Amino acid sequence: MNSKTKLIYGILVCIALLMPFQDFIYLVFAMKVLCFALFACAFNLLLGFTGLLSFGHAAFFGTSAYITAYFCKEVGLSPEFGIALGVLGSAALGLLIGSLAIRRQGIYFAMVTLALSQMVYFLAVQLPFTGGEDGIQGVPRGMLLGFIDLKDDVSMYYFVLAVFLIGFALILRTVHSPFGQVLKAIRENEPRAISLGYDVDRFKLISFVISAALAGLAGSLKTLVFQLATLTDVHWHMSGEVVLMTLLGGMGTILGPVVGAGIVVGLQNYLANIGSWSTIATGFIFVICVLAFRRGVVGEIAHFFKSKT
Amino acid sequence: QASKTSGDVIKIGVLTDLSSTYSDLAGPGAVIAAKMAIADFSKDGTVLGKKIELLSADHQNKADIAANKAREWYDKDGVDVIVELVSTNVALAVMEVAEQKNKITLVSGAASLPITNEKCTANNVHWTYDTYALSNGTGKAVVKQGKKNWYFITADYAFGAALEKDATNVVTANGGKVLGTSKHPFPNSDFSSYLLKAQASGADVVALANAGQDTINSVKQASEFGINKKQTVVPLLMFISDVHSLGLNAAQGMYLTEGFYWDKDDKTRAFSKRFILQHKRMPTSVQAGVYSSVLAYLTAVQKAGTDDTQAVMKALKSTNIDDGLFKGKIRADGKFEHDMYLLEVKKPSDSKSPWDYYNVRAVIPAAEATQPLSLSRCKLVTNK
Amino acid sequence: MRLQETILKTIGLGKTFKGFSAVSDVNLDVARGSIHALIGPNGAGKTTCFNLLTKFLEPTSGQILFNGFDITKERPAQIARRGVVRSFQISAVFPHLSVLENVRVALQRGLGTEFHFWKSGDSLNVLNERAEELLCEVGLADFAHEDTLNLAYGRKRALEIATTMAMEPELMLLDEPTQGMGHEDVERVTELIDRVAKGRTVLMVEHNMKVVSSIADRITVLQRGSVLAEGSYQEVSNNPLVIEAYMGSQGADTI
Amino acid sequence: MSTMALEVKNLESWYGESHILHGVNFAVRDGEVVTLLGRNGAGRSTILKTILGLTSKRTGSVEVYGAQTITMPTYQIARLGVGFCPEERGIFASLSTEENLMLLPEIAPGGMGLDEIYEMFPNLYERRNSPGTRLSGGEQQMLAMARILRTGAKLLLLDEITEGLAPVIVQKLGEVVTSLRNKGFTIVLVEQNFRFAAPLADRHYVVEHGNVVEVVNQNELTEKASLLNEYLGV
Amino acid sequence: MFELLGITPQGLVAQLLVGLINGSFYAILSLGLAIIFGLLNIINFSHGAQYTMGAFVAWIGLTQVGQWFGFPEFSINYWFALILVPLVMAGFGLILERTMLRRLYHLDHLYGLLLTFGLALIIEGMFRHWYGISGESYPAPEILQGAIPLESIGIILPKYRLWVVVVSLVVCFSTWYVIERTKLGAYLRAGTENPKLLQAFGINVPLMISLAYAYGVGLAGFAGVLAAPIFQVNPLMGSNLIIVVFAVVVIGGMGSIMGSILTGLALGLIEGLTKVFYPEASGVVIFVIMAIVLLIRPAGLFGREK
Ligand SMILES: Nc1ncnc2c1ncn2[C@@H]1O[C@H](COP(=O)(O)OP(=O)(O)OP(=O)(O)O)[C@@H](O)[C@H]1O
Ligand SMILES: Nc1ncnc2c1ncn2[C@@H]1O[C@H](COP(=O)(O)OP(=O)(O)OP(=O)(O)O)[C@@H](O)[C@H]1O
Ligand SMILES: [Mg+2]
Ligand SMILES: [Mg+2]
Repeated sequence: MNSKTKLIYGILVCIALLMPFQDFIYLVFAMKVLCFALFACAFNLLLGFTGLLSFGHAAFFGTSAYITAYFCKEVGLSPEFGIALGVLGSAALGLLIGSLAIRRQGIYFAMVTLALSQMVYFLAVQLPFTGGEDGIQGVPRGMLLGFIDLKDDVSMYYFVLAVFLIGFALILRTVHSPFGQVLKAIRENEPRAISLGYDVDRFKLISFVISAALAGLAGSLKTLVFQLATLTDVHWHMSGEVVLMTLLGGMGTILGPVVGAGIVVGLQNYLANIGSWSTIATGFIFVICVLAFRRGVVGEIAHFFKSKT
Repeated sequence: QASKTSGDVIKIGVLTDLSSTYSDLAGPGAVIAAKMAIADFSKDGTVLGKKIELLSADHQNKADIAANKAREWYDKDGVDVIVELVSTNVALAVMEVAEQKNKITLVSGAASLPITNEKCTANNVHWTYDTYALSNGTGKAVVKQGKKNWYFITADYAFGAALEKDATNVVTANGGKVLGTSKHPFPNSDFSSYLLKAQASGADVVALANAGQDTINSVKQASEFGINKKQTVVPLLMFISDVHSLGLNAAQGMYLTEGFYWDKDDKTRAFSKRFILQHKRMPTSVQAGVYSSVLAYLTAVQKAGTDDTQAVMKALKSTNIDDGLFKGKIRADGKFEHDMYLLEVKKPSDSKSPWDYYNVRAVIPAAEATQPLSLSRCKLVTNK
Repeated sequence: MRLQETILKTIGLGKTFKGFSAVSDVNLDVARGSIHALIGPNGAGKTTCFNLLTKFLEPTSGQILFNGFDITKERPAQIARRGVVRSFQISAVFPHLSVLENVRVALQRGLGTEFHFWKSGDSLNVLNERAEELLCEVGLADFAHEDTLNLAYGRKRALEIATTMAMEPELMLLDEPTQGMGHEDVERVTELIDRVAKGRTVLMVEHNMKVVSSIADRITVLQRGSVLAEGSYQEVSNNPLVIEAYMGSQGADTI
Repeated sequence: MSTMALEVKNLESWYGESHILHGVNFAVRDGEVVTLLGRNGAGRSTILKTILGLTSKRTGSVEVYGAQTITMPTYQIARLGVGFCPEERGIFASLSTEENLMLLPEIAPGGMGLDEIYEMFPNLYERRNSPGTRLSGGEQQMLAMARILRTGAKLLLLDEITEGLAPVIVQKLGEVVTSLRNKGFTIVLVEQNFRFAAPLADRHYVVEHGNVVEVVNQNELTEKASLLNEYLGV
Repeated sequence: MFELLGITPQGLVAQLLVGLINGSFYAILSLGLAIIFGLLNIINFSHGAQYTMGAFVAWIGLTQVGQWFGFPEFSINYWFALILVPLVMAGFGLILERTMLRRLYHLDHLYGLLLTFGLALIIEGMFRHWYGISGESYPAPEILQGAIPLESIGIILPKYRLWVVVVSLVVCFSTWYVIERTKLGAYLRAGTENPKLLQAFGINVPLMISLAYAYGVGLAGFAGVLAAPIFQVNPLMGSNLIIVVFAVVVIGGMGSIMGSILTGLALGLIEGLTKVFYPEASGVVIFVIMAIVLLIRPAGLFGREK
């Protein structure tokens, strides 16, 4: 990482830390953005850095959301354990879905993940503990580590921020690690990577599970922020949304998904008042992005500076 | 971050489905209804000398979006009351937030009984209708006509199940029998398989425990398969907007229950004529409910002399409501108890003018259309 | 492990594709330390043989012994880790990695940190020196930081050899390593192969008889999936069957 | 014959932002065989692709049988009677060998028949029903060559056709090219294999850094051998 | 009477017929998708919206056009719509292809998917804005109204649905014939793989691609007209269907023409049976099948393995 990027990260973290001291951006909105940013980053690890397009990531997001909601509400676990169980659940699901899906490539991979996540959706509709289409509502945020009351939005915010930063740092590290280097090689030329002695499936599976676990982490956080888990979280629209966030921000860039999440969540929020026009406007934004800013926001900016130097 | 007091304005938020499945029965029309209520309440748009402000937003039928918006409204914008809230999961999510923030919700569009039952809150009123009223109204009337054998086509989610359960209770209590049920995924477009099963079951009544598009398509296809000729198709939840888009040809002869019909009397007609000028469509019962709830809220604020939540709720629950559209009382569990109407869809030949769709067959008195308090599982009632 | 004369041995190796037998009953004996060439007309089954040896294809019949172990049942990556590394007939590089990184990916396996997703990428810099050395050897030193995508074809081939060598393979399988190269490059690569073959074994497919004649110790000629002849260059090139099936009337000298 | 089959003037060409050809000039008369020689990366393949408009941008002038093609779409250039055998072969994986052969539309009368082609390349006959990319490297090369002979194209752009072929086949291809030449085809040959190309061509163009830097006529081969050696390392 | 899991054999036949009807919609929609994917390498996410649009255009022709131009009597009836709407939609497709999709061919599938997703949102949003969400009714033409009572098997079969099955089978199989049994098919497949090279052989690939997209969109519009009298013409009718149709295409084998037709029909039947025996699962059964098929035969039932 060069000093310039370090500077950018520093500034961003400062802004994030100062967020509660302003009135312009609503804090819960900021939390939502952070949750989805983490989700999109986790997804990007798979798409941007492993070359696997999963069209079923909502399954992980939603499963973990439900698990956390269930254990925090019905069992009364404290939030840290609720989250831990959620992440474990989504990682386990990731292992299961991943080991089936990585046997296939490209568009087929996308479709297998879609199919399997539709089954998860089906389960979410049918299983009794998920509360059907009402979902699990009124999940208590609880006391973090027994003494930090998360009911307060400010402490909740800092908790979400901390978790996000940890998740983000993990992804950043993974991408640049020796492991990440091999992932990149696999994405570029799989047979060659095999002939160099790399057990390609193991790599794909590990990155799939990491991605699933982090997506789950995002889902659990979201559950605590909004205090609910619903079918929206496991619906294929959610899987689609995370693809959009990633592409909009710039896939294969580190900050892209964060920016993309901000844009999509922001659009949903601020276009909400104009009814059907919001759908139309969203549509136009995608069309324009694809036709004119294909690298995504962050990708375009990076490209601009690169071509200038 | 301390929630701000509402300051010098009274803010009313219409949180509704502006763009998806339920936008015709609630949606922009609900916003218009709320505006009309404010205008009717005071010429200069004030209460207690404070300005009344209206906000609206689209919740897209997603609980998380709704909860997010509700929080933001209550925390940041100082909204005092949120109205409409079609779709049960949305209503429950927002009620939860409102309870935490000690603010008010007035639910009009959502249908599930649990809203004033096991999920009830002290700051909520369920205004227009619920699954109990629907199934009691239509169910009882149809069984009493001697159509005792029922077959259900039910949307496979909590609302559908609740509706089916309530209706089943009514049917069996009145000596009828349920022959079978087909659960269909939500949403669904082709119902022919279920309809054929219903047909094969030989039931007198094919009851539709679903809503919106699903109901419309079920009715339409039932008439295509000629099912409505031999069996009675009963949509348990249907609005005038649905009948309008179905057309009388397919819808004729069906019984349904609503809390409001524009052509019921002079007062409803007067309101509706004004409404259609602005919205190009007649009001649905949900939209009428929004009008009524906003008007009642403002009246209660006036009466309480403050916008303090507890005071306003107290005023609301202690006033008899009669605004020309709805007439009744709000009970302790938050249910607005009022009469419902059993309606029959007219034959095309009987329809004299646009939107002339129903004959009012019976008035279901409030007591019958509402679950008795003795059966309630609402914490506000059981604790007493 | 006891050193054996024969490093790779196949017994009755065969492969059929939907009834078409591409390789049948091939018995290879590759001697340790030698450069062994596999030649034969197009479609004879040379690449298929390679694919079988590295398990990119599943043999229909036969056995593969490497250092006396039966590796017939092992997976491609496992075989690579045993020290059998191949290059591809159609150039196989990682296009969006830099040239240096291409080589480093191969070297990285030696560190044993390939699954360490929590480790910093800087931990790989220790490999740079060795990677540059290898690039020097194939004449790509000047391109180390170029995106591989932008290399001309011949250079990609050279890079591939460097990457293969980085694996320190005991047995290198090269599929037409000089294909598509200019004359200078061919000579340089020939020399290179000769040099790196010291201390290891090379099995290569090659159509360029000049290369074969100058460095191959032993040659196996395949035709229609089975062995037509085997021996030194002299023996093989004078074999009338081989001349008819492969070398052509002009013989080797003109090519 | 003296009509021009191909005349390239001041041709420049780009792949994306990289500028590859810098003003190439050469001309081929009807019935001639010429080669483009050069080191790897000199730009020979790019010349062929640019003639057909397959690079992202090109300027200058390319006349095919007298028609200016610089603004034409690729398919129209091909219809002027150009056959192209690309260096990466470009066999279609989803088509069988025979479908690959039959795919190309006839753009002029006088193409070879299927029998004639199979006779020339018996391997292809044997594998005619297997998917195109299941062929061995050499078989694919034969197929790529064979399919343009069917179309009746008279100007053939052949990129490294001997690459990866067994010596017998190379020899055979030499005969094929000679016979094509005798039949009046015009051929631009990009070759690495100088020995293959030398006896076939009327003229050799040496390409370096995206420019034609030297022209060597058939009869000057011996004189200019050292020069060629310098350029190509032959 | 002999009953199997609570259903009579007659009932079963009726249910199979109903399944076949849905299957023909799947077939005709997935056929269009398969053609577009096969040739343009684009996953046409707006296929559903284009189907919706077909239905709306037909409805507009029937009820609105006359009013727009001040001749309330004038309307375009079903039979004209059946021909006119696909043409209009094809023209629409042509414009989309020429102005937008064209720029994406050299890119990953993903971008095509995203662009068409955006288009779908726009189209849906527009109709939603203009005509509301509950949709409009479109009556079946006179002679296809009513039903044929099949007394022998104890059910009533609407005439219109029979017509749908017949006409969509005809369209599907003639499309198949043209694509697979003429040289066009070979061009299409080759064009998918390497359009540039195919151009170098003298084929007007850009035109071929435009026409293929237009044809695919036309098919979607055609399905829309067919569907209008059965379902409510509403802005979301396509988006609910599209994801299932994707599954159909994948199961059949991406880009395989015959595959998408046969799979469409078969899955209609299977889904129909699921609705009878285990209705809760009817929404997921196709995805279960998809997962299984992809794991066993990755290229799909009729796809060519790479
Ligand atoms: N996957 C496959 N399916 C069907 N046939 C195949 C497959 N792979 C190879 N073949 C056939 O097997 C034969 C041998 O192919 P192989 O690639 O091994 O030849 P080769 O000796 O390497 O030839 P070349 O020198 O031309 O590369 C060829 O006829 C080829 O068509
Ligand atoms: N698609 C491409 N994008 C960018 N640059 C390219 C592309 N193809 C080739 N080049 C560059 O253009 C130059 C000329 O390449 P070209 O393929 O024409 O060379 P050549 O003379 O045919 O050599 P070779 O023997 O390697 O085939 C090289 O520097 C190469 O790196
Ligand atoms: Mg080979
Ligand atoms: Mg070249």
